[in-house]
Amino acid sequence: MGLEATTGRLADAVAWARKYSLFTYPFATACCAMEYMSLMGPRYDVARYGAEFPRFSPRQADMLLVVGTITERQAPVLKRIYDQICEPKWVVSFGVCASSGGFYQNYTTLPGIDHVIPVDVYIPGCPPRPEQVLDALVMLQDKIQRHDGYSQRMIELEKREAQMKKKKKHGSSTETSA
Amino acid sequence: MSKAALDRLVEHLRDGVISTHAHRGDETAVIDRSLIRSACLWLRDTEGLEFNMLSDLTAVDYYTMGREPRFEVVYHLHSLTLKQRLRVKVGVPEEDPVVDTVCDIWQVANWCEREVWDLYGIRFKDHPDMRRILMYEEFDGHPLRKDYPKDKRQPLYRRPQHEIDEALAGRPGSGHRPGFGPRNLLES
Amino acid sequence: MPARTKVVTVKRGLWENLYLPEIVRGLGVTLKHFFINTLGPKSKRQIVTIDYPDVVRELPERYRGVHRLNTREDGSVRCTACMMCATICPANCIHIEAGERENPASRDIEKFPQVFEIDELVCVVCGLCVEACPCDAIRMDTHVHMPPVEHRKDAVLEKPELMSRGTKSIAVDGGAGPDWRDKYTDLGSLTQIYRPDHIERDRERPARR
Amino acid sequence: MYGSDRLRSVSAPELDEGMPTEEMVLNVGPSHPATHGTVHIKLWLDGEQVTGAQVNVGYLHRGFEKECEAHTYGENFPYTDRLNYVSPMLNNVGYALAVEKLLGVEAPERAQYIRMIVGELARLCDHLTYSAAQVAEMGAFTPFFYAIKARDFLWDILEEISGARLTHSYVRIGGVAADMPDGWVERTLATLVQVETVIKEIDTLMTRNRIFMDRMQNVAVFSKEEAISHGWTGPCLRGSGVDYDVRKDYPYLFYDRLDFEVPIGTAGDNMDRYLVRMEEMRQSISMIKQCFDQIPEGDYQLHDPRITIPPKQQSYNTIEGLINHFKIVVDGIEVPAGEAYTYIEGGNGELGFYIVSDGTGRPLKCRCRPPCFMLMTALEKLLVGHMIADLVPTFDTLNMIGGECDR
Repeated sequence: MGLEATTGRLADAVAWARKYSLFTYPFATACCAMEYMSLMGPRYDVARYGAEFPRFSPRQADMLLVVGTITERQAPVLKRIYDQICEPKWVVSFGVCASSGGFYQNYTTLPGIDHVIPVDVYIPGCPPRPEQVLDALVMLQDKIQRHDGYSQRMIELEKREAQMKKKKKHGSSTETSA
Repeated sequence: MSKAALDRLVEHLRDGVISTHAHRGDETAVIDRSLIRSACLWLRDTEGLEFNMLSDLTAVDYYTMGREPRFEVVYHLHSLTLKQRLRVKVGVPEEDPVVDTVCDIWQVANWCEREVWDLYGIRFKDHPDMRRILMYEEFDGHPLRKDYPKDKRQPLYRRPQHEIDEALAGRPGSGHRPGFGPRNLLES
Repeated sequence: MPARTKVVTVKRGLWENLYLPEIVRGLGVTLKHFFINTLGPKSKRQIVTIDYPDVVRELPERYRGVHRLNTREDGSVRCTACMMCATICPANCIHIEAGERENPASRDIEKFPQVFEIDELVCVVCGLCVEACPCDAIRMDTHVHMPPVEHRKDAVLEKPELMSRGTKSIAVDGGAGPDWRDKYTDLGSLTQIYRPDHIERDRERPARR
Repeated sequence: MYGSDRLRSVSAPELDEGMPTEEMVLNVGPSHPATHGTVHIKLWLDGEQVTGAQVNVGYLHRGFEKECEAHTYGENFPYTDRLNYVSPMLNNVGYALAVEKLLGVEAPERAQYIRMIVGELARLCDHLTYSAAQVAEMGAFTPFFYAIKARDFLWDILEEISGARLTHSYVRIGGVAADMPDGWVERTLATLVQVETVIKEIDTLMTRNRIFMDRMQNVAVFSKEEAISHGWTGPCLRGSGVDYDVRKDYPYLFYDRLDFEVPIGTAGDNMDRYLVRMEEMRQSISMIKQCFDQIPEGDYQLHDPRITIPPKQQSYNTIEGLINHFKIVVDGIEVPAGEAYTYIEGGNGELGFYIVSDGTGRPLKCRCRPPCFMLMTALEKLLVGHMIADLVPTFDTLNMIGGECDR
């Protein structure tokens, strides 16, 4: 019981640390990148949220910010970048085009990046105001504190599955010995 | 645009000019397809014309209007020294969509012709590098042709369909992987 | 007539090659900002950072935010399901299903939207729907931006939510009545500019009497 | 004497001749910090020297033309916004002028002045963004913050008049969507003063800094003839020494009434392209001030029921107004059959719109002549022979905007 409480606390502390030091990988492609620049700029100053410096290497990032339209041609690139990011990772879809394709409903545009990678937070707006992005960041921080998020859930699931397997194996072995 | 330049072109090519017009002040000459290379060279190098810049090169598909020939390749010429412009067009039939390249006359035509090939499927003879430019190599068809449906998608990569379905349905708590959730965990 | 062109160029001399003077000059700029913003008088400080979400900047009058649906005096929705907004929307994000009122009064409008949904994750905030609405039912002057969502379906706003965001309308209910020609004599002249505030004034006038 | 030269002087002669070098291929992009938007550059390297380059664009092809063909003339404004998303107003203006040319109408004088003002404001935004990206990618982050701050001020002004920060959709066929709000002129002038200070600060910080000069001067020199052959226009062509500016040579709107100079460079290197843009910002500020002096009273929109939606008062109250309104929304503006090509000075050069109409409310073809597509055709040539580090400043000076290049 005591151990569980301690590890639970520890996990909370890790989550707290994670949420205030989000390292962003901005996959900036289109118009929304302009608003992303504004978000980085002095007026909205995303540094106040600890998500200060963009990491242009997926290996160093833990939050993928998909900024702008993703076309069919870019989809494999995006998928590869997502795969390269270390666990746990979160994906924020910045703007309408990334979220749903927006008003580009044609042969070349992807109808939302959730056709390619899982998304944790969607930001509407074309492009969204920096305020909206900051809202989304707060939302994501909440999510991280809750140990929520697609990749975190996946880790959890794999852990439990492994545990169950272990238990089963263990159980079956004891049965045979008995 | 320039009336004088158009007159000189008509005078030079005579029968090679199929029609001319000056709708809204844009002097235009529709010329024979086989003459485009020599005409462009002449337009660039002749004194008094000096069209040293190719402003734009594009194509138009007249499929919905039922016009013959179906395509038109449009050249917008511009003379920086004499400040005049001219539009030259050639008709391209659907069965044999080939035009002579002008990419050694103006360097910019290289990419523009690749774009026309990509989007309209018009080939340019003797072009050094006739690859797709805007679409990917695996793309089948030419999207700006009028008979290509606007929303026909050719995905390069997709997640498994059930994952997309769940993501779009957005069932809270269900996650994106099938069978995920507290109940499933208990059952297993 | 002034010169047509202006040659811009930077000559490289000793000053530039010395490297340091320019660095010092640059440092001067940044240090000036630093000292003015920290030690300088309050009136001269130029800190542009907005402490969002503690401080929310006031949005301009014309800002296009979340949609809202206007209501009539009796609280029913002003929309008549004419589909103009859905037609002009380049993103096709508006979904309307029309229904008929059961007992339309003699001069009442017969149709209303049974379903009115806007998918804010598809909307590109161009404002064409507001321009296209012929009865001032849909508006975007809420001065609120759409909050981010965790699931795509959460971004679909339905009728009650759209109607809860304010009711102010500038249009006159049921037109200006049969005597509109006398009321608005200048309607014939097409050069008259009608800004929303003009119409607002017109609307307020009969009420005061 | 550092690097290879120094090595050569001290090392044995066999190092000189027999160093086995292998050609290396380096992929830059599609997602790379130094590429605005997504572009893939494949470099063949000999050591640090670029021996060959291949530029692959098209990662942001969003089907602008196909979408335009499917929508009415009026609905296409949001799409034009997202072409050159750094200066959306200019795209709006260019497209509106093209349709107006086909229609054979002209917007009222006041509307044209407003278009000029917002257009120049957009150009300021464009060049500020350019300089922000340019210096930030070369390692100087402070001017980036200053420029973004100034751009935010300008966006506030544009937001006030149009209702959106970036994608304004403000211009309409036959005018603009709304008149200038009360007090807007004063606020704009106040903002311009702040922007001017910022430009001066960037100038002080960067222009004569030796590191900046080393990386910009005599790098990626492009001659006049080649630039013309590659279809270059705008600041890049002027950097190469050609004084072609659409505003001066083919005045549209009322640019012939304004007094301004066209900045040109001499060498055609990166530095000149940067300096031309810096000077253009100052010219733009003076142009906006002149416009405010000259702007007449009057209407901001044509009142032609076939072209513009009637005033709200009419569509609310009269059946004639309502019918006009419905007609324009459903069928669009019926543009007579024909073709027209208009060109304006965009952020990156001659921004042309070639529209073919078949007489219905939707264009048969709506082609945008993208200035930075033409600029990008030369990038392969510009990179060859330089160091790999020169890729970043060279690519930046071309100011490739994905939305416009790939449409």
